[in-house]
Amino acid sequence: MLGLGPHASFIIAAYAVAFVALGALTVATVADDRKQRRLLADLERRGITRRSAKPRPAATPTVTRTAP
Amino acid sequence: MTFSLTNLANPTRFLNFAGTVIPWLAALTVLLLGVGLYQAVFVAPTDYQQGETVRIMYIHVPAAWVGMGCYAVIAIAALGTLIWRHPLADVAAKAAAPIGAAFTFVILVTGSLWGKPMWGTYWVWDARLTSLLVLFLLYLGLIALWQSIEDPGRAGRAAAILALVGAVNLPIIKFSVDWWNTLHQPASVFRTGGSTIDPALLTPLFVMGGAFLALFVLLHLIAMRAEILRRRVRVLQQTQVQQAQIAQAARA
Amino acid sequence: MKAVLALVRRDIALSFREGGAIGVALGFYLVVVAIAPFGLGPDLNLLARVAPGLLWIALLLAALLSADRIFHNDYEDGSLDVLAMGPLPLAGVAASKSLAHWVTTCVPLALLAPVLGLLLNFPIHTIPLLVLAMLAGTPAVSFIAGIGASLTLGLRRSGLLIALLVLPLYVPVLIFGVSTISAAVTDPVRLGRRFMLCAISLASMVLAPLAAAAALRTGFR
Amino acid sequence: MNTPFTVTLEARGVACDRGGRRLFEDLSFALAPGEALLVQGPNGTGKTSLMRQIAGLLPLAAGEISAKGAEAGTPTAELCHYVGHLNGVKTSLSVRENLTFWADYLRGDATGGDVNAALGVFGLAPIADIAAGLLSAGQKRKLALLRLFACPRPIWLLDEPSVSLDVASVERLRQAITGHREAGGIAIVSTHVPLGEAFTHTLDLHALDMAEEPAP
Repeated sequence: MLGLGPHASFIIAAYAVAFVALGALTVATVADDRKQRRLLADLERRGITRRSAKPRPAATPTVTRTAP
Repeated sequence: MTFSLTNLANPTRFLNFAGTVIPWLAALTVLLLGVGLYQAVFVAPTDYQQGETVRIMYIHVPAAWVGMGCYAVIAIAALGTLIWRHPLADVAAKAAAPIGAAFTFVILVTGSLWGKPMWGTYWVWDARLTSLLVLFLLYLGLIALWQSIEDPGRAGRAAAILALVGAVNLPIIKFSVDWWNTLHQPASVFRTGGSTIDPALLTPLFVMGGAFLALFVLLHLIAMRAEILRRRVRVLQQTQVQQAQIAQAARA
Repeated sequence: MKAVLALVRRDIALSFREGGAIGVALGFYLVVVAIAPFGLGPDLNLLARVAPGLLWIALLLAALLSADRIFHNDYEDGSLDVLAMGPLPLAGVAASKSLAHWVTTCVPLALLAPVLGLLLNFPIHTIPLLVLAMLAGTPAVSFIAGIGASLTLGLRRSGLLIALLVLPLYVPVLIFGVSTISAAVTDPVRLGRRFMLCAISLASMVLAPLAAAAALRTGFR
Repeated sequence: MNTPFTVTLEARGVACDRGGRRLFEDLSFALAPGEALLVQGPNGTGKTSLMRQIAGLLPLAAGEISAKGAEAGTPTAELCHYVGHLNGVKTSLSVRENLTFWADYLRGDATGGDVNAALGVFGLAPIADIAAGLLSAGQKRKLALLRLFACPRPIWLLDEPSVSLDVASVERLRQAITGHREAGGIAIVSTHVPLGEAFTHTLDLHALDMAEEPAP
């Protein structure tokens, strides 16, 4: 294989740790993204869309004079 | 830049933009990582002092660039949240924190694995490593704060304040650690850099730097998209609850 | 100004009346320092060497123990709303309450430190300097703790969260605090770093209340 | 106590967002010295939020609230007393200490108001030196309301002030509001208990009727 010299295990370990840590981060990020997209698609399929999510029109209250 | 900023301010436009860019960026990341790793492992010559262990540098140093740059991204996003109230700033900061923490973790571990053969010990309280450890703790604090506050608006502003407090403190921490270090360790044990790096070492370093940068941008875009969608899902679920209430009221 | 005085005086009175808070912090400080030799061994030379660091770290932990209450009680009973409507800007409220925390927590801890120093074979002639260094450095401890307390206002597990958020920010205080005391032991002439400690405290007293006020605003609901 | 107040309070196009939902919008009103506003509406329609917005404790989603006639540069919040659901009473301080603190703190460097006179308003004077923790809910409520008298301010924001008050104290409160109006003060009160003819204006924060919504 490669001649990595006397410290081969450290070099391999460093690359392995970087690979595992960044790989896990990538997998977790992509999985989260997928999950949110699935949830959103699911909600929209059931007819709950952003249009229906539009808040009910807010109250526009008025102040009336009730006494002199 | 102004074009992209004004255009991307709208989350929906951002989602479209992310959807187009992400596949290309993924391809670029894979390409750069492939080339960079090949060069770092097979092509780059060994260092006359450090021997083969110099190969750790090709992940350690680029990770350091990204891990520290990521905090700058968070700090700028914090300004965006507090001053300009940009709708995406808070999303950008929240998405960046775990990525920054992961990269900083890689810096610390690879640094210590590089240190063992070089210094004979896994950890020295070297000024640089120590400051990075503090940076890692700041990332953890930010993530914990985001997870502890339920209301996204308050969480965003609180985290932005903490990020800025950290940004003000980091130089002071770096300075005091430097000073502390000279006090305790008069002889510097560790000198990378200097101006004597062989260009043959530099090319793979920059390719790996580009690869990590591309990986960061890619992950950041994906995480931001996930965060925007998470907030939409939350709103829709709240609507669902309201509609259920209305239906119940109508039946009654 | 009268408002600041009124607020600080009330907070100090409250911490005495509601009792226990100061006692618990002092007891905690005593326990941490007292069990350290069981971990480090009874070698008096070693203990003297690590004493400054140990005293400072235990002080930070003991001070953080009560940090989550800087704003919490006033938040719970509605006082914070009224405080926000006084003539004092919110940063002034944050500063006054951090100052009260310093008086009621950090000052007693700093005054207890010499006694604990004796347990650790700390040289007697440097004890005044130990107390001075702690009095100079601990305002930064209280004011930075105020940021943590305001960020975690009303959250569950706020005490643990404050420690996670705030302890990394204490690195400079710790470094200069410890080195001031060590320098007093080995080299009593060069004490320039005491001024670093004062500088850190002063900067914290000016800047931290601004951050704490901004954080308090996000917590009003 | 009888400082004649000359402050007018004006709200223009105020909107309120809570938990990602808009509670109300485009709310405008103006209150001249001596006028009082009764805020009505079911729970969750924004009565408390409106009070907190005027008190400067909650950001406005739109619009502005301003007070005219006070010394220039005084923030609106400093012209207001806010008595909300929480009393702001420290249980380990005595009744007098609680009130003295708020009077000293809220006045700042200004003068005016009288703690001893204030203690008499709801008849708390006999128990002035007892720790507030021993007081009943109604007495704590009265203590919170005494801030209104210990430090004169032109605008009173009272959120359900009559909760846990007995009939006689509600009557006393009604008189106090009337007295405040006669001195030129403004009062904004939300309450379920009729406080008589104490109000000149009424604001109905009615929720849109849930049943009117089309069922999904």
